[in-house]
Amino acid sequence: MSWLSDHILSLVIFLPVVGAAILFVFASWDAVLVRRWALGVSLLTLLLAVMASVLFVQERAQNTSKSDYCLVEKMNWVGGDDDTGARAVKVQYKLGVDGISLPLVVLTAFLTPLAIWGSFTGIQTRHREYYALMLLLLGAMLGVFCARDLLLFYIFFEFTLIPLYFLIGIWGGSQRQKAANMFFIYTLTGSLLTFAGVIYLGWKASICGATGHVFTFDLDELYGLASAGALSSTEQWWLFVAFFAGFAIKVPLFPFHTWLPLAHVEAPTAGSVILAAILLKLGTYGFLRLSLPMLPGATIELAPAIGMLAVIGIIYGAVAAWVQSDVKKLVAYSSVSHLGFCLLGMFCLKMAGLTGSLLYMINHGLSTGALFLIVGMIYERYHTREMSEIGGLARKMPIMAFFLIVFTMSSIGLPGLNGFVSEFLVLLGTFISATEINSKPGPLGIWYAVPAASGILLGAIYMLHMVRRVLFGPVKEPAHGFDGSAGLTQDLTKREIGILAPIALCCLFLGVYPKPVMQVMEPDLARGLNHVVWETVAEADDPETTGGLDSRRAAITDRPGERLSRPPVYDLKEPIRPTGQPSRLPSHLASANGGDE
Amino acid sequence: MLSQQLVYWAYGVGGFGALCVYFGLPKEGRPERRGLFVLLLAVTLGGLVLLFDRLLGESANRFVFSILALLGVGGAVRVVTHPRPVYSALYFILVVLSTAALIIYVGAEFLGVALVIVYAGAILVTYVFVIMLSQQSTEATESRFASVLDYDRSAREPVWAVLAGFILMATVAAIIVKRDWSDWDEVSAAAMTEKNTLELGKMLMTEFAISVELAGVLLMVAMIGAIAVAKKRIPHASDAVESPPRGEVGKTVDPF
Amino acid sequence: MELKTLAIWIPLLPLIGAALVGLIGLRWLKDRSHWLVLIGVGLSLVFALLLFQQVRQDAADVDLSAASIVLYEWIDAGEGSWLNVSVRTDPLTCVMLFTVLSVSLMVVVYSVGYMRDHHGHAERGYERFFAFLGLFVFSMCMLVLAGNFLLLYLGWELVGLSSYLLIGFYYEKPSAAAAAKKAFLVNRIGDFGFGLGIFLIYLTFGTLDYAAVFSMVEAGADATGEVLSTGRITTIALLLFCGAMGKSAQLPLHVWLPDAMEGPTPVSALIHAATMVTAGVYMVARCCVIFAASPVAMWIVGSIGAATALFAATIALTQFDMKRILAYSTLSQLGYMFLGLGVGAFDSAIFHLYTHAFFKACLFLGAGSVMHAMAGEIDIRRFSGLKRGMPITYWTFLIAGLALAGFPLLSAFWSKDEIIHAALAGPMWWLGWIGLLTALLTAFYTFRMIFVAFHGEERLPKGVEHAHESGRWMTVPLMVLAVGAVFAGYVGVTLFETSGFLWLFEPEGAFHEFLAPVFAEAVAAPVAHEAEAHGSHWLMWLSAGLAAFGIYTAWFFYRRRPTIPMAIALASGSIYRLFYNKYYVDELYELALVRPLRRFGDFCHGVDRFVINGILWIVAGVPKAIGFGLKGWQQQGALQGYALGMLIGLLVIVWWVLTNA
Amino acid sequence: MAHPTSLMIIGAILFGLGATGFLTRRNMIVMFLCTEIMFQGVLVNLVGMGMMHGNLEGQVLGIFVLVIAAVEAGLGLAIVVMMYRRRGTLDAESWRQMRG
Repeated sequence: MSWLSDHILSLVIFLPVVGAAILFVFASWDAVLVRRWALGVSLLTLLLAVMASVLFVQERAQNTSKSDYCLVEKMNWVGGDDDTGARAVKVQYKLGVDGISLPLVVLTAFLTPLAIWGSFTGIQTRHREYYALMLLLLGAMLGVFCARDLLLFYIFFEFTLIPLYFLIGIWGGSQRQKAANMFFIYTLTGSLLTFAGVIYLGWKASICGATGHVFTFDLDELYGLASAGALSSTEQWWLFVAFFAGFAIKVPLFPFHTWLPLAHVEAPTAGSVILAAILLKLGTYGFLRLSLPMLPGATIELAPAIGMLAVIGIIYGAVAAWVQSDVKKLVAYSSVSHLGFCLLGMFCLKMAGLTGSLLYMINHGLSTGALFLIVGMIYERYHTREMSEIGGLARKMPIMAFFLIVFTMSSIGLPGLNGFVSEFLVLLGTFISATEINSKPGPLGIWYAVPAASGILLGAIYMLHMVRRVLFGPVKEPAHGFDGSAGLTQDLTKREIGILAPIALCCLFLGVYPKPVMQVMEPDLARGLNHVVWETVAEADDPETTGGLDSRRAAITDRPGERLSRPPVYDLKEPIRPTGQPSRLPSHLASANGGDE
Repeated sequence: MLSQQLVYWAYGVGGFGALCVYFGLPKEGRPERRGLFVLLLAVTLGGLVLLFDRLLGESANRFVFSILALLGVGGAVRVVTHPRPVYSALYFILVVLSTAALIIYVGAEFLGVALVIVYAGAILVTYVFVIMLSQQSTEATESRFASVLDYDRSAREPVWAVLAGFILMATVAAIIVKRDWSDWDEVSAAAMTEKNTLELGKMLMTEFAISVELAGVLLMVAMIGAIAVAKKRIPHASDAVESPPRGEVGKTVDPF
Repeated sequence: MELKTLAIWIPLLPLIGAALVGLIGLRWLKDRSHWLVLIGVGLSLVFALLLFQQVRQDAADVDLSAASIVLYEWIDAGEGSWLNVSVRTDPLTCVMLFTVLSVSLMVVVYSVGYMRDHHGHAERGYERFFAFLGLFVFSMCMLVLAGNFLLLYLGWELVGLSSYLLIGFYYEKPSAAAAAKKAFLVNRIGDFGFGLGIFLIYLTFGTLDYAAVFSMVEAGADATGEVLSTGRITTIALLLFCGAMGKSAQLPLHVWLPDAMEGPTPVSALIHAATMVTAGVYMVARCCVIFAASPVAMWIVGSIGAATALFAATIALTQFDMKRILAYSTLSQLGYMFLGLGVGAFDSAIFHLYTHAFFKACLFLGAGSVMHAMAGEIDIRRFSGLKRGMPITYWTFLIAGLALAGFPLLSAFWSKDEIIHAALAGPMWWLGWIGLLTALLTAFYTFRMIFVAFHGEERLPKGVEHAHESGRWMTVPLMVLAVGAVFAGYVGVTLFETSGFLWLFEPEGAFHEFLAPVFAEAVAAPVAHEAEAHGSHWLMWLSAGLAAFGIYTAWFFYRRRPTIPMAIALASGSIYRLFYNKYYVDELYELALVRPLRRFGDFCHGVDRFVINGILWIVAGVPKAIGFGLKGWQQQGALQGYALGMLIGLLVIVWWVLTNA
Repeated sequence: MAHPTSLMIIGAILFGLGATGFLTRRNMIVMFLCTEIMFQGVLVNLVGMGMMHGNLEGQVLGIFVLVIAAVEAGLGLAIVVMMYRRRGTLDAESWRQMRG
């Protein structure tokens, strides 16, 4: 058991990879066996992921500080401790999960088996390669969320592109090659800039890191760079832009989103599911994991710009979704809108917003993933996704209609389902961002929240438009009618119900009782938030490290129309008292900083 | 280490060498380049002699060394620049011989002799054969012969190639020169050359025995490969018979 | 039982019933699906009565500011400041629960008969219908039980969902599908404001709990202890009122309610007349402290209420669809309630809500009974003289109609009168006169419908052999509700008061006393309806006279001289058309909102395809062009070219290494 | 005894000249000859490096270079012959199938 608990994360990551390798080796397996194998491996991965979360909770319960990542695995990969050269390189194979990554790990491990299960009838050619690629993708995604070394993170981050490229390019729709190329080149272009940022950070660490002249990518050491004053505000700005290039395209944030609809439409169902549910989250996760804690100054400086783009994205994505005639494209554009919420919540730099944002990642994964699954199920039956060609399916497929309505409601933020909790928190966080309620003031405010809130209205418009066209009205089917050649029945089969029902239950559970998940997330989010808001303010207060900090201070305090003298003292243990407390900042900050390191 | 002056000297010689090769490269219808080439070659080689003179310092046999070096370099220049392949091959023999002599001169007599035997004896003969095979001078191919000469008479991208080649040369030379030679011990190096052939033989048969075997296998495989390649019935361009569909050449033709 | 247990089970029972029906209804229960929901709602009603009993007992010593019972922690708004799932059991909640659950029970019973054909076979989607109904009852209970704004919002949205699902019950009818979508979206517009209001409340007070917020409003201070600005409180109130306008279909967000009549009639009775649409009234009453603190907001609430009352009544004059007439009358009555709220008569508004629930549900169910008998025909021009064929329906309809018309001694007489009275007594007296005018119109259009449909010689639409009374499942609820329409009002009247109306009745009774603690803080503030005016009952006589006059006019126009209406319609021309076409509001919205938004969507999509992708194309074109340029120079397929490239690349690397070593 | 620097510089010169020739000459046989010159350069350099380190391994490697050179010449020339038979010319420019 202890061996298991020591290597659980490696197991989670590499079990699917091994499974994929075995699929590649055994060329003689027939389709049925291949499917079962892939499903079995992914389910086992899910089991391991659940086990990992149990272990995580145990470990955290024992851990008194309650604020560090758990289940650590550490191994020198390139270079290492014994390297005594003038500028040694140290890349580690270092894994660990915390409250931010664990939910995403579980989400990934949860949705991928369902996506694989969902491909049983949709994929009719090259089974072995398909399922092997799915498993590879699973391993890579899990790796991204578990990595605690920046280079390792980046490698997994990029590796996800390869399986998906082939998934879209081989099993996609008619324009699959164009879509795959666009997806690949677009995201790669962005993330190469990110790579430059990664290298720069490592180099910076070798110059002024705590461990001496080691070219390290250990996240824990890189987190300390900004607070140690090693990054000037210009540097932070450029690094932020570099990370932004990779992550904003992945998210995708407003003007960088055009690859998404195309990729979604052309991808096979499972590809869309994974793409929407998890791969997009790599971008938001990247922001949350890297940009915010590592570059606090730039985060605060640039948050208004990103908030603006997010708001534009929310409205833009929603209205663009409304005019689509292709159901899948509609859902794809809805992702643009939803991910705007996600980033808005993140960059309001409030606990409510951050919690909401992280929950949003999960909830969007569940609801949009399920919507793509349903669209895929319709497509398998009618070979069309055009809303003009189908209609009134509630009559023919009542169970499908039930699930579609459930996920639609989840997607448009009906209270009681998961979408609401996160949407509410994001908007609340943005609303109170500039105030002192619950934590320090953040960079956004009410004027970001009001237009963003219109997203809940627009979201209802396009989703209900879709529901009405697809489900309601007189029955309309394409001329060739329903295709049951793959063993499908008119309404959903047991397998398909088995795919959707767990997601629906999760949606319900997260909507009614999200507390357990929130409690897992919060300590780490609070730590991350402390990093941003605390460190920046601390630097600004410290006369010794004033290099380029004035502008940031201005960004925090000189917001017109806000009544801010000093942010209130922010303590994890104490219940929050919204009333502003007297400014005894420097001593408190010093102690908090000391304790935080 | 070289003195600063010597470095500039070396750059100068290199520059002249580059010009020399550039003008020496065959170009259709520009006979005046030949004179320039000879001039530049002379200048370069002279510069080289002076350079080696400085480099070798008070070494006893610097004269012999310089002569051999000049022969090798000059031959190499001619190999590169001569418009007729046969002459290139012959100049190459010169290069091989002078290199071998140089190597013997510094104490690697076995390698030097092997060089002469293998290169001058075997490889060059093969080259000459191939040249002869591919240069039909019959009446029927008279016009083709002219065209053959045509491509031999005009170099391809001479400027870029000369630049790249000479910068490469300069970099390699710079790396060599930059090394700190202070720890070099002439005596022990000389000691290693005492029973050169014997030691070499011992090493080859003990330490590198497997490598020698592998080299032998490689040679044999290459021989078989060469035979297989050459024996293929390739439709001659003048045959003008129907060519097999692309990609099926290897499949349809039995190598033996 | 404890309050908490009751408060948990009241909403949960219908939900369990609904969930079970939803899960096993289609396969096993089939046309017995109603039982589970019926039992659930029935038990719920019993529990609500128990709750009422308990609250009444505790009324003396219960502290309303601490009346929230936390069930569990729901959402964390940052570092442990949890927003809870908490319920509040105060008199207002009890009244609402009783109203909602009793009408719901009647409607569920009625639906058992209604959702079948004449041979007693259940309609398609029978179990779905009852599942949705159960879901609705659950949501409505959550709405009224909520102890904070967030949970209120939950109930608010969930009733919206149930309404959406039930309006779209006949989803194959395009009009029903469109109406469902419209209802949800128009509600969402209101909820947009409502949501912003909630955020603003959190922003101002740092909490969403009713008790905490209200006490801070009363104290006039925000979370930081600073003085609360009137502007802020007005903004909050108006944003909340946005939600109320959406849900209660007030101008200008009323457009969805008439269309919502596409749903099955019991649904119209329950959701779109008796309960859900009154949620806005409930919410404003619940937040009476906030509204009372802002005279501007009160003025707007009252004005919009009065405007809607008059506006809807004028439209109702011209409609022929029985359900639509009733829908517009609902709008109009809701307008009354908001009028009452706006003039500070919160208890009267709730009283009217309570009485309205019974008689309006009765009217709708009666209309449903007619529809059932007329094979789905609902246009009053197509039939008449149903009195003989359907006596129970007729009499119950008549009683409820009289109540609606404000006929003396029936329930609405008391409640409506109170509202008008309060309005006349306050500074916005002119609202009271609008109310009186509307009362006249109400009596007229109600009896126009009754006289045309039920009186005169029997005429039946094609395909209907004879008008026949509906079955027991349907008539019993009608009768129960009719009794309610008559007597429900007497809980709000002090009886046997010799100085009172007819020397027997004095306005304000046990009902108001019971509710008094809830509104104590608010009513004390701007406008009070003092007892001074109660001595003279001229208003009661006046409104009774107006009701009688309206009824008489209707009789005169439609029974005595049936040509008059047509003459008036022709004479008034454009005004008639304006009324008949509902003031062209739908068309206006289509033109001013929907189409531009749609255009904007097309525009955005176009930007995506051409502008952004165009820029991308250009950006991508740069390396492409470089590549083509290099290809011309380098990539000619010749070995040496590649070798040269390799060599140059190698040199660059070596050069870099050398210079940086 | 000559200093290894001189020897290695000669190697560098031969290598550079060979590279130049390989890049510019169009006759395939001459191209091969140029590669042989590069081999010579490498060989000379190996001997020089052996001297530098004071051991014989450089020369052993030199012998292997000889082997490789022989193999290369053999195979290369076989291919040249084949290509010549196919096109009737030794012009390297006549082979442009590598264009992507």
